[in-house]
Amino acid sequence: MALNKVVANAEEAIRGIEDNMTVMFGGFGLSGIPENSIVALRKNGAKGLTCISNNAGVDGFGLGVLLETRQVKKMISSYVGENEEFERQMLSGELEVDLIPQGTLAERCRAAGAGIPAFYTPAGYGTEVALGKEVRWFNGKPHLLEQAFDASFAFVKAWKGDTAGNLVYKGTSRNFNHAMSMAGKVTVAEVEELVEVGELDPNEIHTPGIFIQRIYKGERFEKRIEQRTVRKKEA
Amino acid sequence: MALNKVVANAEEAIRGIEDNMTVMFGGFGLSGIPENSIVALRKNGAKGLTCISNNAGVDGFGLGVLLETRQVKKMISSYVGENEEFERQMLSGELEVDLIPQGTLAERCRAAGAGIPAFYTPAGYGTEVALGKEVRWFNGKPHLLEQAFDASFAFVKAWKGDTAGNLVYKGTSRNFNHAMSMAGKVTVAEVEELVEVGELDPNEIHTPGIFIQRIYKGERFEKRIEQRTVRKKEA
Amino acid sequence: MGLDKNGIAQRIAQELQNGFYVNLGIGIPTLVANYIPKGIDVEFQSENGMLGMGPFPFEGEESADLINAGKQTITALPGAVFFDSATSFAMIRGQHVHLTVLGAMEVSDQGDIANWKIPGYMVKGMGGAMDLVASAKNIIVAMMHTNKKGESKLLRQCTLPLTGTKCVTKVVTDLAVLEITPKGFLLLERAPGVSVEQIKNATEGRLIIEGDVPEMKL
Amino acid sequence: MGLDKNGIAQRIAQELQNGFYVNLGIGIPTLVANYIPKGIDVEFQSENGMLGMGPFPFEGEESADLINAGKQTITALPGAVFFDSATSFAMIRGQHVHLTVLGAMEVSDQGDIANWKIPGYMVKGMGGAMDLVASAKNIIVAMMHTNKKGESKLLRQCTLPLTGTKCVTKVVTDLAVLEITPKGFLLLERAPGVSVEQIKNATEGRLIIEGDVPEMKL
Repeated sequence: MALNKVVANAEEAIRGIEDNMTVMFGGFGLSGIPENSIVALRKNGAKGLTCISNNAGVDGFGLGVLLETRQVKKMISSYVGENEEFERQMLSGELEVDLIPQGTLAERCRAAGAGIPAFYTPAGYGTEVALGKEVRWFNGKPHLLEQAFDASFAFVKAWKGDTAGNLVYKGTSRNFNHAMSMAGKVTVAEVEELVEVGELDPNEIHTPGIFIQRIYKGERFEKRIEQRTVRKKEA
Repeated sequence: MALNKVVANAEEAIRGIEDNMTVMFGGFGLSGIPENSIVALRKNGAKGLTCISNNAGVDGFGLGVLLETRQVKKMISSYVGENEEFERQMLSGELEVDLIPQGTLAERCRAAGAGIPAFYTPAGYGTEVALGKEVRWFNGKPHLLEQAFDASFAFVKAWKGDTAGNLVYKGTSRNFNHAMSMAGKVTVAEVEELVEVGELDPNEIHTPGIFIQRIYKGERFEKRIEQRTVRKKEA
Repeated sequence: MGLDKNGIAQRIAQELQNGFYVNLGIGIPTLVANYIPKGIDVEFQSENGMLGMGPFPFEGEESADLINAGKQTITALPGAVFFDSATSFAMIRGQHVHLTVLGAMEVSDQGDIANWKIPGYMVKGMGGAMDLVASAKNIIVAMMHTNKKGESKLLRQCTLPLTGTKCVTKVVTDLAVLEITPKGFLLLERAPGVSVEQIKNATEGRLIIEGDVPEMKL
Repeated sequence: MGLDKNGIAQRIAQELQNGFYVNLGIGIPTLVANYIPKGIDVEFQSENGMLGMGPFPFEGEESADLINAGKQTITALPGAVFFDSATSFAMIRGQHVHLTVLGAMEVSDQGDIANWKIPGYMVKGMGGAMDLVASAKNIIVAMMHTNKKGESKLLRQCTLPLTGTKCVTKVVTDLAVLEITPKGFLLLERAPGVSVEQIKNATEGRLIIEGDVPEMKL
């Protein structure tokens, strides 16, 4: 029989989180971020977190929420600074920031989930990203040795999920959620729709439930849009 | 507008194949093998091929077809020997055989497609697979350095595909087809159903068309079953 | 005397824990699926690309697009999922599979395993076995205690080409259940009607016997 | 004198070839999509996870689940496909994308590019730029020839922290089209009404002028 990963709510889902842990957050910009788990982490109050997330949210939403409460010690991201509190903490030295190439960020997540401790990538050679890293040439081209991440928790968000943890994402909100779901020692998925096993077509599942330890239906999804760009309907 | 990768038939799809090339074939056992491309390769007669394929087909079907005509110089596989002609050629020394762990085989395909020239894996450490390979310890465990494959062509088989090369597989016939589709310099996909762009849900595509250079509707799919195991319906 | 293949499978099934993802090798390990204890939910992973593997299909319902790693036609249970080979071995290498059950030709008392190649015989290949044994945290070997010539398969050192080193956690044979420890095979249980002496005689590797060794409960 | 941003985009659009997969950076590069030549079919890749990116949605049809790498709401064209970030950068690193168009703060005459960091200013990060420039076979930089102080952005050596080395193939500015060659910037075309002398004065890196330099055709 299929396994059951359902927990009652966000509070139960984040159980085990401790100060100074390394945790991952899916999402790109504000799209596909684990909104409900972030809110629960704020309530929980765990401090000194090292957060691996492509971006750092905005003031008052997404990871911005945990920055306000000074719960974040360090951000590992590819692009940040869409929020003023982040900028203030970074410039004042309160917040450590490790900026790494986006593809390397994604691959280090995937490698962590796939049992690949390290791999070579051309990204960052000849730049400050290469400082202290092994350089090795393959096919006449220089590459850097990059290592898999090591995260205690991964928080991801999907559109639909079943009780066994199988996930389906919608549109571009899949982004980092899939690779991070593979990478967490404990991966917590929040979904908009929680369904019974058998309701998702086994051929159309994006993330197999084996990667997910806990799943719950998020209480509230604001799904804020960062840059609303539209065109007018022609008459 | 979406790109069009459609070619008329298997003969056109394999154009450019030359003696002594390295080529990949999707499939696991006889499930999901590119039957039509294999038949076309037999007609084409290209010799001295190095074939990367998890298995080597059976007598008279799958890659067995190219073994009969002595078109294969070398097999790179994880499990072989379901066919007598293969065994005869291997034991007589006519055929080179390179056996590698199945996960390493899959990951070397994926790495080739993903621009990762090399990666570390624990598989094969302390065995003859490790001979001549760099050993490196990560997290207190020994790993081998493995390199991405380099293949001129990859032949894959999908259930449905659209004219832009987007693919959907069925059941366990996905197997090596996805990673190999990423890995070929030219990837040829044969499908059971060829549809117009827009007919596949963009959220449910397994292999994005960017990895596919040519696509065609296979003329004939035998889809032979290797081990027919069934149970009787109870009265 | 001793267990048959089904008995070995039945004993191994007692090692299943609720919530386990399990990969079963070909042969005796496959039989483990027939003995899942009541109240225990597990899911089977097949390395060719599925989770939630079910029993063989009913006659006429078999499909070339739905097979297991032994190339047998099978079915998918509710909650099943299909994926590609690279993802499948990501699960295995990444230690997402909780238990692996494999057959073997030899196991050493340090946990080395040989199960893919016999010099002089046609070599079929290691398939996914090397990835499985190099990665899994919990590897149980299911095999007969001795080979057809009556020679022990539980050795001080493997004589056949290795599949992996220092990886096996337990061995379940027709005669006994043994745990691999730094000092050798620790005898945990005897098969019904089998004496410690018989196990001693059939074990070439270092065997540790501590106190009374209980009989298996099947 | 010289092109505006739309003119630069229009000239770059002439580099599009039938069948290209193209990644467009933020800023001027985004405008290239407005000038696809007739009869040329291309698909746009957005590194946050889609191929077949279309125009902005109609008012009221925008979705938080459908954005581009600039975090703008967009649409999907027929034949589009969504995928995860690791797969997206597999496409980029694996050289499946045929053309990358990026903005830059500086380009050197060896093809080095600096476009992510200015010491003393808030650093937002490199996003996907380092992966793109390290991997792509064909990288066109779209930028103004000089900065706001009138200083050349086409240099002998970049002064800002690099994004990548020896990677840019062409530069299209408000003044000219230039190809990176082992000997420096080869002047291919002048913007309408711009003289070779003006380009010379605005270029600090090695500039190669061979024969008559034609004017761009827009």
